[in-house]
Amino acid sequence: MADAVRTPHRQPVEIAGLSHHFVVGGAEVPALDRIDLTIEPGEFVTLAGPSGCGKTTLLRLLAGFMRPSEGTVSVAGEPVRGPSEERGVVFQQATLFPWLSVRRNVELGLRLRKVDKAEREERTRQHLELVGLTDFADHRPYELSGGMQQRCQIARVLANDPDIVLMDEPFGALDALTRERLQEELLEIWRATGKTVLFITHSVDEAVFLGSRVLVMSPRPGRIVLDESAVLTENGERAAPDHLRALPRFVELREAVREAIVAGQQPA
Amino acid sequence: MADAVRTPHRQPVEIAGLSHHFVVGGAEVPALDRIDLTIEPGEFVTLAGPSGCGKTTLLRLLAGFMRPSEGTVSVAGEPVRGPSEERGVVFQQATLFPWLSVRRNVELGLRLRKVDKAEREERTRQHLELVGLTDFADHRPYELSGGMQQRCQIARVLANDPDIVLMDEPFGALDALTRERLQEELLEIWRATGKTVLFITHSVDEAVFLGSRVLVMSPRPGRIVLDESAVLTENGERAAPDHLRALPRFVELREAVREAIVAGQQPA
Amino acid sequence: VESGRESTTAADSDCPFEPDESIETTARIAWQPIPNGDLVVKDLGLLEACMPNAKIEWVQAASGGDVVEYYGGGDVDLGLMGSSPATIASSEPKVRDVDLAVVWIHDVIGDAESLVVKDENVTEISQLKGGKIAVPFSSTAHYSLLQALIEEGIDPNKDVKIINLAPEKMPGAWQGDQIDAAWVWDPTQSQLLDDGGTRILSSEDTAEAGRPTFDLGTVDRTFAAENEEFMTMWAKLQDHAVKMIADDPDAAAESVAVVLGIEPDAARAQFEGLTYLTAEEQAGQDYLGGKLAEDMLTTAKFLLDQGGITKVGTPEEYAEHVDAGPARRASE
Amino acid sequence: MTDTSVDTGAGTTAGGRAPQPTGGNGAAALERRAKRAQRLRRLGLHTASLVGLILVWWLVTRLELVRPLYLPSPGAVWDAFVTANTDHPVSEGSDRIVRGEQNYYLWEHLVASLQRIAIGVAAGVVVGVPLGLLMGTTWLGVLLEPYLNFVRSLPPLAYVGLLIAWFGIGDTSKIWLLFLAAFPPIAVATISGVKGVREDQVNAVLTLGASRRQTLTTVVLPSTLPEVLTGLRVGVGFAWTTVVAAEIDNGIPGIGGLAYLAGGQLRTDLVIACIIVIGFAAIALDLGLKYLERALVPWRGKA
Amino acid sequence: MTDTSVDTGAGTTAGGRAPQPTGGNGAAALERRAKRAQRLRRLGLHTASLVGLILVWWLVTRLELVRPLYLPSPGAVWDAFVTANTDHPVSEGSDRIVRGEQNYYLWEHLVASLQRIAIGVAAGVVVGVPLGLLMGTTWLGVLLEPYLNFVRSLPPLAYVGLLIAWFGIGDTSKIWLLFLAAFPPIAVATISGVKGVREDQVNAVLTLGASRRQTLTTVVLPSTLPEVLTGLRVGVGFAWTTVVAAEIDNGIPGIGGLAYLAGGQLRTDLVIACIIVIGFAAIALDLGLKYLERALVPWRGKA
Ligand SMILES: Nc1ncnc2c1ncn2[C@@H]1O[C@H](COP(=O)(O)OP(=O)(O)OP(=O)(O)O)[C@@H](O)[C@H]1O
Ligand SMILES: Nc1ncnc2c1ncn2[C@@H]1O[C@H](COP(=O)(O)OP(=O)(O)OP(=O)(O)O)[C@@H](O)[C@H]1O
Ligand SMILES: [Mg+2]
Ligand SMILES: [Mg+2]
Repeated sequence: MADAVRTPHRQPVEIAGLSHHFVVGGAEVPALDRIDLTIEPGEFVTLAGPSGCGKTTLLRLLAGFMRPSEGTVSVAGEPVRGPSEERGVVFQQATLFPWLSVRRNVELGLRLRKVDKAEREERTRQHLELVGLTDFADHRPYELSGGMQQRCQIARVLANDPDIVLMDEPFGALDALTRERLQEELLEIWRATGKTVLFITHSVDEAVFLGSRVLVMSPRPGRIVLDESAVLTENGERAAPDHLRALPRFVELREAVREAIVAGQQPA
Repeated sequence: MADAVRTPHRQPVEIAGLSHHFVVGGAEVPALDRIDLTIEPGEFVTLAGPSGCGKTTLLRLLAGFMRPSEGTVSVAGEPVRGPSEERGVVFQQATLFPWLSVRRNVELGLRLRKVDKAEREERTRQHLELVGLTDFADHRPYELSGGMQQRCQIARVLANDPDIVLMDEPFGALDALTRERLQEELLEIWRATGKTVLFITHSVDEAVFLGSRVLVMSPRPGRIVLDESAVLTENGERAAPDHLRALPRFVELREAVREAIVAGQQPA
Repeated sequence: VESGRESTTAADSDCPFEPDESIETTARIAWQPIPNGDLVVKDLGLLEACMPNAKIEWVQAASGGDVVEYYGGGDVDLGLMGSSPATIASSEPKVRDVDLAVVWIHDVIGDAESLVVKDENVTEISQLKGGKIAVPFSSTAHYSLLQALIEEGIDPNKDVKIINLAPEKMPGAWQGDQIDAAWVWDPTQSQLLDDGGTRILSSEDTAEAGRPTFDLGTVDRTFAAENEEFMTMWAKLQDHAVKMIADDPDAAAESVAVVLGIEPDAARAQFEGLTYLTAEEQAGQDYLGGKLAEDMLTTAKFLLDQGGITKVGTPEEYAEHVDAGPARRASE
Repeated sequence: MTDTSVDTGAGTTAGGRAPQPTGGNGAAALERRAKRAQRLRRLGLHTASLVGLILVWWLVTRLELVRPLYLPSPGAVWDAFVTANTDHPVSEGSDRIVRGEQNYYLWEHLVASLQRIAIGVAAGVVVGVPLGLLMGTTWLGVLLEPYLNFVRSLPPLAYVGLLIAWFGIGDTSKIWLLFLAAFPPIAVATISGVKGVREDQVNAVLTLGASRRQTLTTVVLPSTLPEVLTGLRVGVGFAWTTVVAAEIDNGIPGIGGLAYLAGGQLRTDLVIACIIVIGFAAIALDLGLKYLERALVPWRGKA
Repeated sequence: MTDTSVDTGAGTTAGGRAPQPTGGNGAAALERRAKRAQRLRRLGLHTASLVGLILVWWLVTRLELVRPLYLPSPGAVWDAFVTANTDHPVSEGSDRIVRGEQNYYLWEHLVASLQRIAIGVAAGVVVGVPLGLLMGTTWLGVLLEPYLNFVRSLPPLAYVGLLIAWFGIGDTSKIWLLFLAAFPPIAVATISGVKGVREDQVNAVLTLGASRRQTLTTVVLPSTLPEVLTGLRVGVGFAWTTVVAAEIDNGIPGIGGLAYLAGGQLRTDLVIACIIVIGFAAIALDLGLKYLERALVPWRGKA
């Protein structure tokens, strides 16, 4: 428990026959409909889809915040029974703790796991720097701007070094420049550590740019309508970001994703 | 008071020598530095800038939620003393009322102003439809997805028909398609009613596409570093959306905005 | 649920005298749960039976102090209280707030209140030096205890520790060895005696030493002046009850038992510790007719010393607050 | 957070265990069934613990660990309870029949006290909530807060005399006392709730054109509701604790007055019967308030 | 929401009026100065209202609208207060000098009661907060809730006899009574606070690897803190209201015991002096708790 960087497990995330509905005023509101999905360890899965189609619901089921109405979710062969430190979550609405300073929020996971002080401070410093909040380390979350809160949350999850990172529109509140920088940092971390990532985004471009695999969901009830590998290679290597967007496959995939989203939204 | 559609005032929003700082733990944190700005009635002003540069702070000062440390904000010649129904606000983090259903949230302003029932219901229906929440009218806000909450908030503000609309990244949590649709609806409403709009966004494209005037702020302390008219005309008419993005002036302006944001972020 | 429901089964009892239908007074009477004629009158509904056109309201009070407060608020016209509160109410400055007169002696306290000690080797009050004695403060028992101590030359502030304790809490403290003695009345007194206590002194003894304590019937002086006939009838019925306690103790005990919510036998046993005086006795020199005012003066002097009052009135002032009239008229 | 499985975070499906897949079976019905099962389980739990407690009590008295004078046996208390609710002879064999205790059945004593409490607490809500809102939102708070704190810390036994002097020995003074007990926690909770209202929710409603009064009713009040209800529950509890003090003087009928009289006569069995009746009545009342809470504030912990 | 200007929504600059532009002058210093001015204004307000109140009181007694038995004049109460704090002759002209009242000065009575309250309330926090957390987060809540409601509605006067039988007539039984008064509101408030903890904050800390216990201490407890503190304030208030009941028996020294004895002797001036001392002590204590609240929960209304 006390070592901060752990070797990630080599087992997939398996979702089988997953359906979920909410009960609102006695009536059932379907959110997910019979989803089967296996995420291999080390994959960077991006998930797009129209607003309200069930992306967050899927992520919360994976995280173990809720139990599915039907079907199963398991990680490394074990059914998910609740939240766990191996599955870090960046929430769509930042859930920072107002009673802790920004620094304390970021180092919380390390503290909880009793990582020793020197390492804790080093990792916290690193991650505050990563998201550009070094100067705001002693502020309280409610003294930050919306984008800064979101960045703080990202730092908190990454500092805790989970095997699986579940991110719900993490870069939605960021300006283009910060967003690009963080996208690259995230890719960097992913490449270095081999983490499994599920990344929800509204930006088709971002989905295709970041993902090693791109999923699109259709709304009401949520089904996966597109599932494409997106490992874009250039001369057998993963393409450099600058070149990536110019690849014909990139443009092609982006078009496919956009169309899937539009198609999914049509009947609604 | 009781007529829902009012003729907008014909007076500008004037900001003179506006500075603001926050006091955090006894120390002053500057957020805005001597901003002078006049927004003419009927302008659609978009505001971009790096995360944490003070966009929301400026908006909150305009809304009257806070008093500036220095300088003045006035609307139609009157200094702003507090929030008012003539300045509608779409918050960065949705502030819906969980004790009211979606419908009730949307019609709240009309209820408060005692607009008569038939008109109230009609306007509510219209705006629920506008943001695509007709089917969720009887849900509670916490039963909505993040993007749906944001849409509900937009409907709430627009249904109330304020003269001045202050929007803080209203479309940040929306998928591309919904976003495009709402962008056009917003432009439509703007053109039809001649409202004054201040629109904060992270998307450079969105800023240039929507704005009749584009502002860029630099961070810490926030100053306005770019202020360009963006009324893009084609044969003397406002350009149609499809053509707009192809105009050389559009591409040029987008580049200028991007550079201004990058330049502003450099020293930080 | 409305208040004011009186005994249902005994209310139809007959008036022992000729009912007086001319009396149409409204009288509000404060009573306390003390086993004497007042409870018999209340239980049997004698006032109601003998004055069918009068309106009688019974108001329960927890202590004499409460009764004085009721008077002050104009809430009652008659009331039962111990001799200490009656004296306080007849002294400056309280007399300005409540102008009442003592018109009846419901009972003279004898063995009903006594000093019960835990250690059976203790036979003299002086042996309690350094011990703890429990007593309900501001009560007749408190007064008797202090009198008895001072009589023996024991300083109540230094030589013993006197503890304010409500009677119902004494058995617990007694059982836990937290008190050495208690001056208290029934049913706690009997309980302590059952628990191995010994009675070494009682109010009977203090009375013999010239410091008697009473439960007194009082009346608002204005009310008494305006309702002479009512007062006479009231006194006659009290007299009737006193005689009933003497002549038919079982019936009287039953009434007392109903009001107190205890067994008639227990009620009957409690009669033993109190002396009940007929109207004739009361009207005489020894009581309302003379000596009671002196007793009140003695009490007042004592209370002054204890900080209970700030000023002792003149003998005439106390005499003014004793009215033997109703008792005298009743005995005729 | 939901009621039972709060800290597992699995808040949506009640009960904490994942329901098995059930094919086409309506899941809302499933949920209803799960809820019923849970309710039954709860009832069982409560019954079991109650029975256990009575058993311990019975044993303690049976083994004479405590004197009956302080803690009578369950049987004796039950007898006192029954006697107090029936017409019964004053003593065995006597033909004088008395009605309950002090001429009222025990339940009548209870009803009398309940009436007083209901009026006192109702007045406490009517005064406490608006006062709390006012004090939480205006300068009146600064002015009145010390007085509120003054009033809410006064021991009833110290000032009940004053109330009797001002309002007589009838029900009015008793209701005043119960009111003075119930209203401060309600007011304090309201004030505290007002302080917790999110600034931006107030801002939001102001930009929608709400007047000062409308802000209070449409935002401050609903968002304060959870704390007001907690305050109400505490206030009702407090009114119960005050019922004996209120009924010491001329408190018949009244369960507090009866308990006081019985105590003075060392009738511990009746005192304990009164205590238990008070306790159960309070539990029932509180249960009602909790249902009210659940119905009125479904969004707690969610937004 | 801030303290004074809550419903204008202009929460950032205290006082509600916009400060004038001030050139280069440090704005933090400016803010400090504004705060001091505000504090002074407040003090003035309170003094004025207090003086006004005493004046009304004086007039009421002067015009003899109320009998001195119930409401003595301010002068008489002041005399009683002074007498109770000094060595004085037992009566005018007597040469026997007594110390204060019942051989203790009034302030000694106050200190004795304060000690009991401090211990009782401290125990209430130590028991009430963990119990509340437990009851709010586990099935223990379902089991214990009725018992909690039972206990918190019992009138002290009805069961103080039992406490005395079990814990003697010394301080132990009094502290128990004060504890039983203070702990239920604290526990109830804690439970209610736990129910208001945002689900996703719990989820968040669980995904960071918190154990059950760590979730309690790092999220549930801090987020419940505002309500716990409200509960604490209500609990302390209750303890004060119970101090007379606790000190009826063998309660000297003790301000409640003194008030009770003085009441029995119909010395209303001393009773009112005691009441006022209790009230002021309670206000002072509550002020301290409010400062604590402000220091511990700066985020209220913001997140
Ligand atoms: N707690 C809830 N109670 C009831 N219905 C809910 C709840 N949470 C979500 N839903 C419903 O489930 C559906 C899917 O919601 P979800 O949050 O998963 O959407 P999403 O894909 O994340 O959308 P967005 O991109 O807008 O965040 C929506 O129709 C929503 O109304
Ligand atoms: N309540 C507050 N207390 C203290 N500092 C604050 C507060 N609100 C904002 N700030 C600070 O003011 C600066 C500007 O914040 P603001 O919210 O205006 O940024 P923004 O431009 O809206 O950023 P974003 O795009 O991330 O929302 C930031 O440095 C922030 O830390
Ligand atoms: Mg979502
Ligand atoms: Mg912002």
